[in-house]
Amino acid sequence: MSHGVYAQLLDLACGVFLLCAVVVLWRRELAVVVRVLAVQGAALAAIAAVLGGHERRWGLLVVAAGVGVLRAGVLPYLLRRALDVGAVGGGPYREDVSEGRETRPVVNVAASLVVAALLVLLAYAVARPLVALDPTPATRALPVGLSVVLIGFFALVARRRALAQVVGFLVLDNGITATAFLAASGVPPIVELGVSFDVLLAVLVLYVLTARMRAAFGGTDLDDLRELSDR
Amino acid sequence: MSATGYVAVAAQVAVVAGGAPLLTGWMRQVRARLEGRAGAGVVQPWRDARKLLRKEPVSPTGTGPAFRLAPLLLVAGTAVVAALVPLAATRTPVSGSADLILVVALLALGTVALALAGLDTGTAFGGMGASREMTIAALVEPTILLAVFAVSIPAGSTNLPAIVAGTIDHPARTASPAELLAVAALVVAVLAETGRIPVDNPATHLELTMVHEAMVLEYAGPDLALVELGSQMRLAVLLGLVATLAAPWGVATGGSPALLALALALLVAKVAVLGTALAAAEVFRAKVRLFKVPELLAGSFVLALLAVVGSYFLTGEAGR
Amino acid sequence: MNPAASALLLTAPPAVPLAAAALHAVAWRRAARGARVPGPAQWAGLLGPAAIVGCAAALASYVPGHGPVTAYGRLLRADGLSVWMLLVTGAVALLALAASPGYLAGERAAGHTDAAGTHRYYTLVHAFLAAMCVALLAANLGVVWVAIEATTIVTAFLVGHRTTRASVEAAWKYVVICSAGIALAFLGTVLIYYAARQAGISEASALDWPTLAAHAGRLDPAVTRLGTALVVLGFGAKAGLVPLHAWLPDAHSQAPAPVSALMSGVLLAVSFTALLRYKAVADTALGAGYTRGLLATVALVTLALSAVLLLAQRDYKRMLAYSSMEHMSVIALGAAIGGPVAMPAALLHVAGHGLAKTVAFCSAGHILRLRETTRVGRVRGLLAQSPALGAVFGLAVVALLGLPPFSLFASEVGIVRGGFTGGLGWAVSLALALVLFAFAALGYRTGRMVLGPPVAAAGPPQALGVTSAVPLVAGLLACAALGTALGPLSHLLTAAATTVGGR
Amino acid sequence: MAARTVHEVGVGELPGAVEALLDGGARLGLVAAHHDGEGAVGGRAVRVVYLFLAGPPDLRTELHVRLDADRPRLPSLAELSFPAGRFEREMHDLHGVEVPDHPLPRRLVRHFHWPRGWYPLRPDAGPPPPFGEPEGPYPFLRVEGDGVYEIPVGPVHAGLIEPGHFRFSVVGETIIKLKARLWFVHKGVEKLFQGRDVAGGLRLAERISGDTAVGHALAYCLAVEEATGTDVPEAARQARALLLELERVHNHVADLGALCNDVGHAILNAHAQRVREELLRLNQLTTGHRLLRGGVLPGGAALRALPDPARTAALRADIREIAQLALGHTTVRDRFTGTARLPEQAARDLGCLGYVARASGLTADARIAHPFLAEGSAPPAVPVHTAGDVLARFLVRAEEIEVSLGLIDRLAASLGAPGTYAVPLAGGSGSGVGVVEGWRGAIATRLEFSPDGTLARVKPVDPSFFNWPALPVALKATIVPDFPLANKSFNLSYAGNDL
Repeated sequence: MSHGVYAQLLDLACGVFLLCAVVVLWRRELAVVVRVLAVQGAALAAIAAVLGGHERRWGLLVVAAGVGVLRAGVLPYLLRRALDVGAVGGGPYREDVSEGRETRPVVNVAASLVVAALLVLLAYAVARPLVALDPTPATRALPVGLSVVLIGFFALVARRRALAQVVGFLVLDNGITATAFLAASGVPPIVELGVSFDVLLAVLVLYVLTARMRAAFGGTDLDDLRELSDR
Repeated sequence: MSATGYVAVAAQVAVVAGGAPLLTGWMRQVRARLEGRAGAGVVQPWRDARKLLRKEPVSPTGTGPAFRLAPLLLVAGTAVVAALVPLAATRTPVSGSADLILVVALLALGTVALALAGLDTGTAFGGMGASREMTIAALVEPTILLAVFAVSIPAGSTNLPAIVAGTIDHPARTASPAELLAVAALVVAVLAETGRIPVDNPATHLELTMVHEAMVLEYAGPDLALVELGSQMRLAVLLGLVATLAAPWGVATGGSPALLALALALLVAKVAVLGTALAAAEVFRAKVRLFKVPELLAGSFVLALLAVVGSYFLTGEAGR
Repeated sequence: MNPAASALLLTAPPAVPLAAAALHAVAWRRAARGARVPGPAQWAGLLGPAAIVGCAAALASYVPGHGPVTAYGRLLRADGLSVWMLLVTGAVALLALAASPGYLAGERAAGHTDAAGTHRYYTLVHAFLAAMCVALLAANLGVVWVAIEATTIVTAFLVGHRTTRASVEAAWKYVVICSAGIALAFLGTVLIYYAARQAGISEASALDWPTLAAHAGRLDPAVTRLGTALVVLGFGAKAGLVPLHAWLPDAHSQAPAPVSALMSGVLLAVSFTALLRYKAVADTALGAGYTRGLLATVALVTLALSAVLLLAQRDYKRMLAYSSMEHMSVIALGAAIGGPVAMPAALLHVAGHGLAKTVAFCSAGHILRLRETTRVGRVRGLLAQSPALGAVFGLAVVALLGLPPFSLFASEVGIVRGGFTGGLGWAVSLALALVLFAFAALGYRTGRMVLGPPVAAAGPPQALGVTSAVPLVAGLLACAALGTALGPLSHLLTAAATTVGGR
Repeated sequence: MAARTVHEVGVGELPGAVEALLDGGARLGLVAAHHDGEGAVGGRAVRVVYLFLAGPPDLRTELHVRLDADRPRLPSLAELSFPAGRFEREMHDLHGVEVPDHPLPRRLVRHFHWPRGWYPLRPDAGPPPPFGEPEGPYPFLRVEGDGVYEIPVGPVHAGLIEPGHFRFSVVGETIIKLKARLWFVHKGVEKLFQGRDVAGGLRLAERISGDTAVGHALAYCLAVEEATGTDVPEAARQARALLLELERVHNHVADLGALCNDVGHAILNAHAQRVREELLRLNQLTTGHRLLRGGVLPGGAALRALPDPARTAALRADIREIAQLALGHTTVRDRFTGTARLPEQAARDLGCLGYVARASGLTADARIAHPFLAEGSAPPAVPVHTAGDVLARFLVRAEEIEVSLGLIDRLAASLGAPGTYAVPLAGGSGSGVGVVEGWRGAIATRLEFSPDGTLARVKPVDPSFFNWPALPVALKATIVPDFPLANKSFNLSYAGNDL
């Protein structure tokens, strides 16, 4: 792979990766958000694959394939199922789709987009020493990874639907994995394996808890979680 | 500066002024066909203009010069933009002044003139339309500025012909994430600026939902014809700008008349394709709630910002 | 030590609980089809902690004199810190698992759980223990992270063991906040890995702690600074330090009493241990000032917050939870001070707090069963109704208040001394004032619970059963013994402190 | 058909009697004033008839109050029932009946330029005197406050809709008060009925509101048949029910499309209007008229053809697809959801009818409350939603179409073959009441015959009369650009209201 094409492909994958994070904040329909998450997973796998192809490290290509399967396939599939379970209504028309929509996020969409913009700038500032350490096409894209981490964290805080929080968590995690790939072509395989397994289990746990939450609260609006407090 | 340069400028303005109503007619026709209607034909906007021009000019009582001047300002400003933007040729007598900030300012001038005219009528609708238009414009103009600025970073200049010429020399730039994000942001901004769905519904007759139409509700006769022409030209110029930035191939960088002719033909083709895509997309989109418009525009603003930031922190070498 | 012995000693602590978890998992599936819980199976659960304590004791006799023990190509590694923490974990787990049969019998009698639930409980608790042991013994920081995240996943269903609203809420907050928080720690780890790779350390050993610690001086300071801050934030979340502490009171008040004890007594400390390892790396790379400032700030803010919340607390399980935050911040302050006085004191504080908090939480479980309320105001006159329980709970809180003869007195004195000599006198003074607040709040509320005439709805007097009482009393005795004399453990403690810069 | 009970009450007893009826669950269906001459049973008087309806079981109760013919004065019932207050204002404007204690004694029907003291429905009214002597100004209530401004809209609107004037008081884009002024198309329908024969009355009834030809014609015919004592065969009743559902379907489909159009989704509108056109052609086949005129006859009904089940099935699939596409479109759904919410209590207090009421959680449906078919032919289920927003009104319509198409199939199968099912009217000449669930809601028509067999007095009430006041209530706190959408979701008739 020539250097120019490599840099171009890497930038493209990073661009899509970052764009997906912004779109997650932009859109309210959870079904769309979950699809976007799958695209982001694919972009993450593409980043790993491009790096692997460039450095001729075939192990990285295998990792990329694994990451793709987990983050573009399995995890979105799980979320999708949790979403479908939450869909209610009989007859030809569905009346209540509030479960599938982030109707009242804690921070409204326009404001959260502005926050996302600020977070990207913050990430750019924070990542400067990281880039300065070893400026290559991959490390130059490090702010993308950090931006996605910050945006994911923000989505986690600013969203009210349980599933939207899970999506925020996964965006955060995607961002960390991307940072690992961009900074050092990924952590050692054993750690990567453990991390992926942990993430999968965490999402499974949250999936089960979502079902329990529906049973106990009749919905997944996290504003209903007011049982425990210091009063 | 060769004579072709002058010819190019004149041709650009002529094509925009003459073709803009046809573009609108074409888009309406595409829409009608997709909806299963026969449609009024591509030249209908010209027929409308002819009809309006024959009518007696009427101004509402109590309106001042702002009302009368606004259509002229709108058309003149847009015509200047059409001359400046390197739609067909990059080397023209005015290319030195074709600064992106000037272009955006000229476009904003037209918007402000119409909004003032809307206020000048003193009617509730004019004021309502003006207030909505300014709300949208306040969000759109920075987005356009930022998006074009992002495109200008690789070129190292805010001069539009320089940007376009640079992109023609380095075609890889068009596939860089920064450029893609900028074009995406620009498209949303253009939709809002020209009052298309999902921001405004150009086909509506319902006074209370309108934005652009509410402002110009009091216009009649030749004034209305000018306003319509001005809006149509804005649409054409902005689509032309998007086409030129996203796919600059064919824009004449040299001085040959044959190349210029080819460039004009390509421009028409590119804009027609964009118009078709826009009209087709409109058929399947609905207008968002007015209060959701800022959400949409904030999104496009962030895209534009990401484009700027991206062109700094992604390698930046891709297009260089 | 020969390779086989070291492999055995390092494998057994995670492997035995893991095997127990597997056996219970099988029994759980059978119990779902109607099998009963055999009584001895529950006491067999003590084998896991016993193995941990045994291995830790064997290692404790060897490591201080001979240096770290490794196995499996240095994948597992035991140094002074690991061994000390393993000992604490084993001891607390021993108490918690000894208290479990009594707790579960009560739950079954009240109809909250059944045979399958019992096996599920043991499966998860043993898996929890195994994960903590891996976190302590793994040499690779990435694996440490994986193991600590695994504790979150395993304990999620222990926190949410009842499907009530409060329980689901606590479990959700626990998983989301801890997973997200600890994800930041992973980001920090990634950054340090990046710095290490740039410093020329090979991919295989760039996350290997001894290698990293040895070559820490070569790490890029700017990257390490960012990474360390993220790690403090992330593992701090799991250790109950601000700003990501919000899960702690909810999870601790909703989990079963022995699990609360394990989480509060050791999990917080295990996570803090991981933090200490990064601190050692960062101190070499950046000088001690950076982590000291970071940790001292976090500790003081946590301390202030927990003191304020303790003052306003009306729920005794949440009260104990905030007391855990208070003690974690004391430990964090000790670690921030560092040095030969404060660092061992902080580690001793871990042990003392672990033992005392276990006793407190387990007895709180008994109180909950007796009075069926978690409100402080409705649990008056405990001593009159059940003298043994009242006494144990009271003494556990006395230990937590840091009064002699319990070890927390000694360790707090050590931290204060270290602080004044180590140049953090202002922080220690501030901390002392805040601890005094917490002391007053905790003491006042516990006094109201234990003393006085019983409330009208208290029911008849009840004696604490022998099986329930033994682990509680043993815990108090151990805590008191630690406070009186360390004996052979003092070598280990010194070795542990030395590992992470307590020189 | 249910019997109608008539109680003569004195002016003083009226409020008590009305309160008892309302408390018993009845709703005020209609109020009509009659000017009895010397030859009438009770002598010369202004006789005001209050019709109360309840059901199921079908209950119709009339209260008759006699007032002094020269100075008719009524106690106001506006405190008991909001619609009663509106009927009283209407009576005041048209009959000159005074209601001294009315809480809102402003003009309703006659605009301010109508001459003072001229009441068109009085027998001695004569031709209208020249306009131009206004009865004083008729100001709108001004909302004052920081940043409040007014938007006057209409009576002439962009687009081909009927005239009505709306005065919005707005802050920013949020409506804080809306005042609607109607009766720009007051045609004097009630007056036109007087003196016609039965057939002439039918032609007028079909034209009260062009989109509700069957509903008004049927209510009129039912009233005629009750007055004359005619018993209509079951087949004719089934044919009438079928026509009623056909009318419902084509109107609802048009509304579904129009609602999509108002959020700028033109292609769904294009398809909805295509389906509507197919339905209109089906109407043409069935009755010979695209809007179903001529189908309902006094004493029966006439069908030229029956709808083919295959065709209705295809239409049902088409409509369902359109509605599902609309509901699946996130922007459309977002615009519909939560817009112009009419709370259930408000709908109940205002006496709302039809889909407006059913979208706000009320189960009112005259097909069940006042059936004219034999037992068991009522619709299987009345779709009810509780949200009261545009989405709920959209969903009620979409679901009603399903129900109606099912009914059409069932009735067509039961009829077997097209034909004219009519019996000659019997000779009686008294008074009659017809209640029909038109597509907008329950239509009530009450008529009385003269001794010579012509129509003495016909009072039709379109559901729009009840539903119009709900629109401003629902629009409170809605934003201005959502008004057309909200208005379309109510889709009230101007002509049926203005009479």
